[in-house]
Amino acid sequence: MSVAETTAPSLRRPVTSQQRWGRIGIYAFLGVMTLFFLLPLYVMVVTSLKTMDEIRLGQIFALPVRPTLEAWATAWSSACTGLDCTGLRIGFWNSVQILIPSVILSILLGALNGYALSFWKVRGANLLFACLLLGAFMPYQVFIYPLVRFYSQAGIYGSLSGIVLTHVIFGMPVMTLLFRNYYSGLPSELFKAARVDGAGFWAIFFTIILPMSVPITIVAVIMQVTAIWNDFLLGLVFAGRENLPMTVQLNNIVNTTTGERAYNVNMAATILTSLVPLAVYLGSGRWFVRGIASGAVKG
Amino acid sequence: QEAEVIHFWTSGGESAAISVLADAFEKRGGEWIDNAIAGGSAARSAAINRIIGGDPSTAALFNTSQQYHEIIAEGLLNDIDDVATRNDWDNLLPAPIVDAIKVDGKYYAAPVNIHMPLWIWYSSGALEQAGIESPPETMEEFFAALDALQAADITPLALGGQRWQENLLFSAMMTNVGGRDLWTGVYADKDEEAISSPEFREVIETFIKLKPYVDSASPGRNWNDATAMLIGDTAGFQVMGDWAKGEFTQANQKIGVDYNCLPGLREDAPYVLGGDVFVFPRTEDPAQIEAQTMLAETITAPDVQVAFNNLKGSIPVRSDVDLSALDQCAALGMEIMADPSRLVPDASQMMNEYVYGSVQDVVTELWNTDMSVDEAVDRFGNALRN
Amino acid sequence: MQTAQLIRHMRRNTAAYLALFPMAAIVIFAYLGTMAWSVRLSFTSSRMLPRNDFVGFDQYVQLFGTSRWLTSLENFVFIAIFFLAICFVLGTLLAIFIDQNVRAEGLFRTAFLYPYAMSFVVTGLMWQWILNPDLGIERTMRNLGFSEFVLDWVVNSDTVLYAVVLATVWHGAGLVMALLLAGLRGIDTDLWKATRIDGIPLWRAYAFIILPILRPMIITSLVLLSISIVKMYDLIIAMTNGGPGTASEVPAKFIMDNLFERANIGLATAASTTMLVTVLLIIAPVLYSQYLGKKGTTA
Amino acid sequence: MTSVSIRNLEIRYGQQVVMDNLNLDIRDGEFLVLLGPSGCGKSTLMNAVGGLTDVSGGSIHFDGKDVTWLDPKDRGIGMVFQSYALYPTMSVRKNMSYGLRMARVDRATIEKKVSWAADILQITHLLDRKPAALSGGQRQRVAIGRALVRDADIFLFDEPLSNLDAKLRAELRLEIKKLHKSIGSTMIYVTHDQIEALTLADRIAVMKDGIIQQLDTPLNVYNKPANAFVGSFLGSPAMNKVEGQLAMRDGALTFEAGRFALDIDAYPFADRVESGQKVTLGLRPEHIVPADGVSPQFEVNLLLIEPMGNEILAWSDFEGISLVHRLSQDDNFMVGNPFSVNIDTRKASFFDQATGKRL
Amino acid sequence: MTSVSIRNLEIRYGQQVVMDNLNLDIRDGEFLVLLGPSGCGKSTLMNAVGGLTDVSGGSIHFDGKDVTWLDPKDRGIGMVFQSYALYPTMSVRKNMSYGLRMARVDRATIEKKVSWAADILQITHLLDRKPAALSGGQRQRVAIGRALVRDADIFLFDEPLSNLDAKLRAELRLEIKKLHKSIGSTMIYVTHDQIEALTLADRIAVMKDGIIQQLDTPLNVYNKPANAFVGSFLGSPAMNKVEGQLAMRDGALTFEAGRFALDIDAYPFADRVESGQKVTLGLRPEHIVPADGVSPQFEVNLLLIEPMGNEILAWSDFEGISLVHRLSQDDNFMVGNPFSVNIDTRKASFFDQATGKRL
Ligand SMILES: Nc1ncnc2c1ncn2[C@@H]1O[C@H](COP(=O)(O)OP(=O)(O)OP(=O)(O)O)[C@@H](O)[C@H]1O
Ligand SMILES: Nc1ncnc2c1ncn2[C@@H]1O[C@H](COP(=O)(O)OP(=O)(O)OP(=O)(O)O)[C@@H](O)[C@H]1O
Ligand SMILES: [Mg+2]
Ligand SMILES: [Mg+2]
Repeated sequence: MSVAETTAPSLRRPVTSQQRWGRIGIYAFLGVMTLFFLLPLYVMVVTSLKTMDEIRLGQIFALPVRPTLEAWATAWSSACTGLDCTGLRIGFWNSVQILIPSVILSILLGALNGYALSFWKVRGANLLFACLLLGAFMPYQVFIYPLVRFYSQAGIYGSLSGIVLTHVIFGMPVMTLLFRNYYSGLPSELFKAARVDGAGFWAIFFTIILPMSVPITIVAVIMQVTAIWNDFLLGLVFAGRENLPMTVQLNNIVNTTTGERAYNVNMAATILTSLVPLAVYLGSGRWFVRGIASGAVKG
Repeated sequence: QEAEVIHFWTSGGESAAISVLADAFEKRGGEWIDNAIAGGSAARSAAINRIIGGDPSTAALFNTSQQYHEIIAEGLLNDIDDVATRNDWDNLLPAPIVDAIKVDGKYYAAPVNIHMPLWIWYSSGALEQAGIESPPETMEEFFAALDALQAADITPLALGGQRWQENLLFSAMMTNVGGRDLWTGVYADKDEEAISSPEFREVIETFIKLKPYVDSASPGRNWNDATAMLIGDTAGFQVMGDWAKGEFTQANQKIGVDYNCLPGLREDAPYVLGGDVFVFPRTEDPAQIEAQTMLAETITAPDVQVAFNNLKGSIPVRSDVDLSALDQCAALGMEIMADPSRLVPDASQMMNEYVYGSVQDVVTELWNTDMSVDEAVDRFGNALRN
Repeated sequence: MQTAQLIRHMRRNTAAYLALFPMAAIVIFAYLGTMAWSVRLSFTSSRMLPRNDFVGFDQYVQLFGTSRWLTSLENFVFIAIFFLAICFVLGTLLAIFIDQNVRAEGLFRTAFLYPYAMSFVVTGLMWQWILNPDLGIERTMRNLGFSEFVLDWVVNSDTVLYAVVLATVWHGAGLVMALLLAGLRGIDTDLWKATRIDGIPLWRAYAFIILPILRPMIITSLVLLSISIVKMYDLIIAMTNGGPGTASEVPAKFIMDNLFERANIGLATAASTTMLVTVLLIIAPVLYSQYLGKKGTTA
Repeated sequence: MTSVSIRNLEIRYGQQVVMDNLNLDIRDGEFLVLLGPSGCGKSTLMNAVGGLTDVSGGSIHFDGKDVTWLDPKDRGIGMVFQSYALYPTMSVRKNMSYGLRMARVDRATIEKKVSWAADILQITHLLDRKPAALSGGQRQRVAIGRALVRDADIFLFDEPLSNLDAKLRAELRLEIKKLHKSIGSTMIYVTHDQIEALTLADRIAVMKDGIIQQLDTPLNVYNKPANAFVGSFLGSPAMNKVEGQLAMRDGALTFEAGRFALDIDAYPFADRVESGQKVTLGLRPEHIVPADGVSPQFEVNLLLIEPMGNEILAWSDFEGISLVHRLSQDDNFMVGNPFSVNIDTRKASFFDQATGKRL
Repeated sequence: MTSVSIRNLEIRYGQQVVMDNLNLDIRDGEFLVLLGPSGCGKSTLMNAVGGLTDVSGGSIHFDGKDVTWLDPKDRGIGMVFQSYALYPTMSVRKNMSYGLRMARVDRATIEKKVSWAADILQITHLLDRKPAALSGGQRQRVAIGRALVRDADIFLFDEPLSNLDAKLRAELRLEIKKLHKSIGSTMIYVTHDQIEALTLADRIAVMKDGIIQQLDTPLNVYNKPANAFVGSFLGSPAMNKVEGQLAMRDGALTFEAGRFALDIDAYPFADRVESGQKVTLGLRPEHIVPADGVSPQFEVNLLLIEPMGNEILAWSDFEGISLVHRLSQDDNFMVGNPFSVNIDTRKASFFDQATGKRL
C-alpha cells in the first residue's frame, strides 16, 4: 500500500499518540501472528520448489538454489499413486463432484435443524440433538463397519450418493450446533413478524432466517469445504472406485511408508490440494457482513 | 479378464514394480484395474470394507498375520489351491512362507516377494572417514565401528525415532545377539524360559547400549531421512529393510561403492523372511474366479518375480529364478535363503497384531525411557502373554 | 400431556417435525445405533471382525491395565487443557484484533485461517520439521551463531506435548477466529455506541459486553475444539506417531491402532466407549442446561 | 371483520404471572384502544391475540371460533410490533410486500398496495433502502406499512406512531381512521397518546397490572372513569384528586375536605352513598374554570403557570389542597395572586376511598 | 455545564448528505429541544455531538474547545439512544451502573445513584431482570436510567419518553426538568411531544432536512414561527393556512383570499410588505374563537367536531377555506350550522408565499 493512499483527501480523524501506539500494537500483534502462521507455509513453498537433492541437505528454511516447478508439475499431472502416474489431476473432478452436493446438503440440513431447534417447539428434538452432539465425539472409524453394512443393504455402497450421505451424516452434529447457537442470538421478534405476515415454516426459513445467516453460513462453508475436501477416509471407504477423491491420491503421494518420499512433490501436492479451501477462505471476506441484524428491532 | 487390485504401493519405485505385475497380467490377456491406497492398514481395511459392502475387489495386497486367519475363518477369501498344486508351491516356496500362507491345508494367498527387513546398511564414505577399514562382521566389531564413527564426529547410527524403526533395530539385536532360537522362542513360542533367559537380557542390554550412538534429533524422523544421512555421509549405519536401496538409487549411489549392506553380524544370523501376499476375496462370479487364478499365476511366474523384485528391492519368492539380474544385496539374500536353517519368519507372522503391537510398545518405551532391564523383561513377558 | 393436546401440538408444528425428520433418522440409525453397537462390541472379544461372544468387562480390565492407554489419557488431559485454552484465547484475540478496522483484513484473515485448510498429515510433518533440532529452527539459529540455542520440543519426551499443542493451535486457531468474527460482525452498531458513551475501554467492552453476547458462538467454538481434541489422530501420526516412545500417545490413536493395525475391535470399542462416557460426564451438565432446561421460543 | 373474545386468559413468563383471568370482548369491526401504564401487559395481550405467545390458560375466540392454538398465519392478522421487527436483510419495499407475497397476491396488486402505503407513510423515497439506513421514525413507518398493505381481519397496532412527529402522527391517525372506515377490520390499538386514544377509539380498554379496569367509549372513560386509577390515568395534566368525605350540610349533600366544602347535590351518584363516607373527589383541570361571577366561586392561590402554546396550565393552592387547572392567555391572572374559579360539580367524579370505585 | 457550538457541520452516509453546513450554538447549561419531522437528522446530529458519527466536514466545539475528533468517552456525555441499545446480557442494575463503574465511582455512590434513578423511573422492582424480560416502556426507562446516573456535562436525550404512558411521561418530564435545574448540565433533547418541547425547553431548534429553521424560545417558536414550515409543524392541530394577498382597502392593510378579507392593520410586520404581495396567513386554531359580539366576526360553517376530552376540535368551512379551531363543551354550536367566530389578527402569522419566511 502506497503512502499516497493512506492520506486520503477528505477529513480524517487526527490520531493521538496513544491511538497511534494502539494501532501500532494491533499491527505488531497481527504481524507477529502472521509470521507464526505463515512460517510453515513458507517452508512448504520453499520445499516444493527444491529438488530432492537439495532437500536432503536438510536446510528447510533456505531458499531454493535453483527453484524449479518440477515438483508442482509432477504433483499435478504425473505423480504416481500406484500404477497410474497421473498426479492429482484425476481426482480433482471427483472431489468437486463430491464436494458440491455434500457441502450444500449438509449446510442446508444443519441450518434447517438449527432453525427448527431454536425457533420451533418439537418434542424431544433437543434430546435428539444432545445425542447427535455426543455422537460427534466418536471417531468416524467406529462408524464405518455398521455404515458399510447398512449402505450395502440399501444399495448405495460405493456410490456418489453414498459418500454424499456420509458427509451429510458426519457433518450434521457440527452444522446443527453451529446454526442452532447462531440462531439463538437472533431477535425472535423477526420470526414472530414473519408468522404474522403469513409465512409458514419453510417460507420463514428460506426468506427470513437464511438471508440473516450469511456470516455463519460462511463459517459453515469454510468448515465443510475444508472437511469434505480434505476427507480421505470416508471417500476411500464409501465413494467407490470411480469417485475416489483427490485426497486419496494426495494421501498416496504423501503417506507412503516404505517407498521413497519425495518431499518436494508432497509439499506441492499438499498446497495444490488446499487451493480450493484457500480460495474459499479468500473469497469469504466480503460475506463477513457487519451488523446483519441492524435496524431490525428496537429495544 | 478384469481384475481390480487393491494395494498400498504408491511411491515411485513401488509403482514401477507393480506395473511389472500389471503388464504381465495384461500380456496374458487380462485387464488390470489398479487401486492404490497408501498405508497398509488403510488399504487392508478398505479391502475388507469392500468385501463387507458386497463389492469386493479381485485381489488385495495383504499380510499374513492374524487378520489373514480371521478373514479366512469368516469365509471371506477364495482359495487358490489349484494354482498352488499346479505349481508345486509346497516345494517351490521357502518353508516359512508356506507356513504363513497355508491355512488348514489350503492356500489362500499368492506370495509376491520376500523382504528382509533387518539389513544393516552402511555408508562407505562415513566409514572411511572414521578410518574403518572393513565393515564389521561381529557385534564387537560393530560397536568398535560405532565408537570410531563417534570419535570422528559422525552420527554412528542413523535411526528414525518411530515405533516401527525402533522395533527393526530391536529385532536386529534379537537376530544378531540372540540368534534363531531366541527369536522363535520368544516370538513364536512365547516361551517363559526364553523370555527370562540371559540371552534375552543380553539382547535388551545391547539394545540399550546403542542409545548413545543415535543423535538427539532422531525422534519422529522418517526412515528415508535417516537413509539420507548415510547418503550424505553424516551417519554410518542404519538398520532398515531392503527397500532402502530405492532411496540410495534415487540419490545416484552405487551399491558396493557408496554404500553397502550387511545381512547380519554373525555367521548364523537368522534371515528374517517378511513379505507381501495377494489375497483373493470371496466371489462366486466365475469370471472373477478365473481372473483370480490368472493373477495368482502371473504374480508367481519366474520372470515376473525377477523383474518385479528388482524394482521393488526385495527378493523373489521362488528359488528357481535367474539370479544374474539381481543386484548385489538381493543376490546375497537369495544365497542365504538357500540355507533353510537360517530362515525365520517375520515377527509379525508369529503373533497376532495386538500382541505384536504391544511388543512394539515395550520396545519403544524401552528405547525412549530409562526402563531397567528387569522391567523390560517383565513388560515383554506381559505383552507376549496377552 | 393429553393426546388431544399432543395431536394439536403436532399438527401445529407439522412442518417442524417433518424438517427434523432427517436428523431424527440419522441420529437414531447412524448415531445411536452405532453407539449402541460399539458399546455392545466392547463387551465381546471381537478382533478384526465383530463377534458375539460376550466376555463381560474383560476388555475394560485389559484396557486399564495397558500402560499406553493410561499414558494416552494423561496426555489427553494435558492437551485438552492447554489446547483448549490457548487456541480459544488466541483465536478470540485474533478475531478481536482483526475487527479493529485493520487494513488488508482479508490478508490477515486468510493467513490465520489457511492452516485450517492443511491436512493434519502435512501440519504434523511441517511442525515436525520446523521443531526438529536437526532441520528446523534450532539448526538455523545455531548456524546463525547462537550455538547454545535449544528448541528440541518434538524430540524430547518431556516437552513433546508442547509441540503437539503448538501445532494444533496453529491449525485450529483460525477457525475460532472465523467463528468469533462472524459473531462480532453481527453486533448491532448502536451497542458499540452505547459502550463508547459509557466510556467503557475497548478491552472491557469486549470482555464484559460483547463476548457475553457472543456466548452461543463461544460455546460452539469450544465444542468444536473439544471434538477435535477427542478425535485428534492424524496430526499425532504425522508429527510424532505417539513418540518419542509413548510420550505423545492419545486416546484416538489408541482406538485407531486397535481398530485397524492391531485388529482388536473389542479393546478399541471399549476405549471409545470410555471416551464417550467421559465426554458425556463432562458435557452432560452443559448440554442439559443449554438444550434441555431451556424451552424453545414459540409453540 | 371479526369479533374477538378473550376468556379467562392467563399468561405467564416463567413464574411471573402477567395476566390472570382476563376477559375481553371486542366487537366485529370495532376500533379498540388499549391504554395502560408501561408494563401493564398491553403488548402481551396483543401477542396473545396474534398467537405469538403461549397462553397458560383460557381461550381466545375469533367470531366464536376457538383460535387459542391456531397458527398466527391462519388468524388473518396484521400487526405493528412495538419493536418494529423489520426484516433487516430486505429493502423497505420487500419488507412491506412480504406478507402479500406470502399470500400469493399478484404482482400488480402488491405494487399498487405498497406504493399506496408508502405514499401515505411518506416513505416512497426510501423504498429501496435497508432498515439499517433509516431513522427511527422511518423504521416505525415501515413497520406500519407492513401491516397496512395486508387485508387482515384484525389489525394489531402496538404503539405505532410513538416515534413520529406530531404532524405526521396526526396525518397517519387520520389515515388509520379512514382505513378502518373503509375496510372495517377489527382493530386493536395500543397507544400512550390520549388524543390518539380519544379520537380513534370506538371503545377504550384501560388496563392495569393485567386487569382491564374499564371498557367503554372514549367520552365515558374520560368523563366517567370507572375508578380512581382510570380517572387519574387519563387526561393531561392529570385529574385533581381531593380526599375528603361526604356530609349533609343545610340539607344538601356536601363534599368536605378540611376547610373546603362543595355542594354536590347536582352530582349524579351511581351508587348509594352515605353521609360520612370517605370519598375522593376527582376534578379535571378543565372543570376548574375562571369564575363567571354567578356560580359559587373559590379563591385559589396561583402558584405557578406553564404556557403550553394554545393554553396555560396553572398550579394553584386552595387551603392546602393543590389543584391544576387551565387558563387561557386572555384570562386576567397574576402568579402569586389569588384567582377566583368555579367548579363544575356535575362533571366531577367521586370515588370510594376504600375500593377506588366510582360512586 | 458546557456550551456547544457546531460549525458548518456536514454529515454524509455514503453518498447521501444528511446535513450540510449546519450551525448551532447551545449555551452553557441550556436545555435545547430539537424538533423536526421524522428523518430530518435529529439523531444524526445527536450522534455527531456525542462523537459517534464521523463528520465529513465542519467542527464541534465544547466550551470553545474543538472536540470534533475527541473520543466519546472524553466528552463527558450521557445519552439516551433512540433504539435504547441496552446491554442484553446484563441486568437492569448492571446496565445502569456500568458507566459509573468504568468511571471508578465508589460502590456506595453507584448503589445510591442507581437506586435513586430506578426510583424515579419506577423500575426498582425490575433491577435484577435482563432487558429481554422487560416491556417496551420498561426498556426505555432503563435507557434513561443509564444516562441519568452519569454526571455528564452534556446530556443527549433522543426521544426518551416516546414509549411511556402520559402519566409517567409527565412525571419524568418533571424529573428531568428538576435534574436540569439541580445539576445545570447542558441538555439536548429530541422529542415529538410538543408539550414536552414547550415545557422543557429553554430554546427550541426546529430542524428540517438537516437545516435548522428556527432557534428560539418556546413561546416565540410557537407564536412567531420563523417560516411557514415551523408554523405548521408546531401545534396540534396544525396551524390553519390561508393563501392570499395583501391589499390596501379603505386605507387599512387587508389580507384577501377570495371573498375572505381581514383587516390586519394591527399585525406587527417585521419586514416591509407591499400591496399585492402574495402571502400566507397562518392562524392557530385557538386564535379562531367564538365571537364575542364586539370585534368583527365571521360566520363559518361547522362541518365536523371531534371531542378531545378537555376540549373540542372543530372543522369548519368559510367560503371554501377550511379551518380548524377549538371549542369548549360550553359553547353553543351545532354541527352543520353556521357559527360565528372572531379572528385575532395580532396573533396571526404572515408568511411570504415565495420564500415561506415570516413577514
Ligand atoms: N446508515 C444510514 N445510511 C443512509 N442514510 C441514513 C442512515 N442512517 C440514517 N439515514 C438517513 O439520514 C436521515 C437522518 O436520520 P436521523 O436518524 O438523524 O433522523 P431523525 O431526525 O432522528 O428521525 P427520527 O425522528 O425518525 O428518528 C434520514 O433520512 C435517514 O434515512
Ligand atoms: N420475557 C419476559 N419475562 C418476564 N417478564 C416479562 C417478559 N416480557 C414482559 N415481561 C413483563 O410482563 C409485563 C407486561 O409486559 P408488556 O410488554 O405486555 O407490557 P406493555 O403493557 O406492553 O408495556 P409497554 O407500554 O411498556 O410496552 C411487564 O411487567 C414486563 O416486565
Ligand atoms: Mg408494550
Ligand atoms: Mg431519530
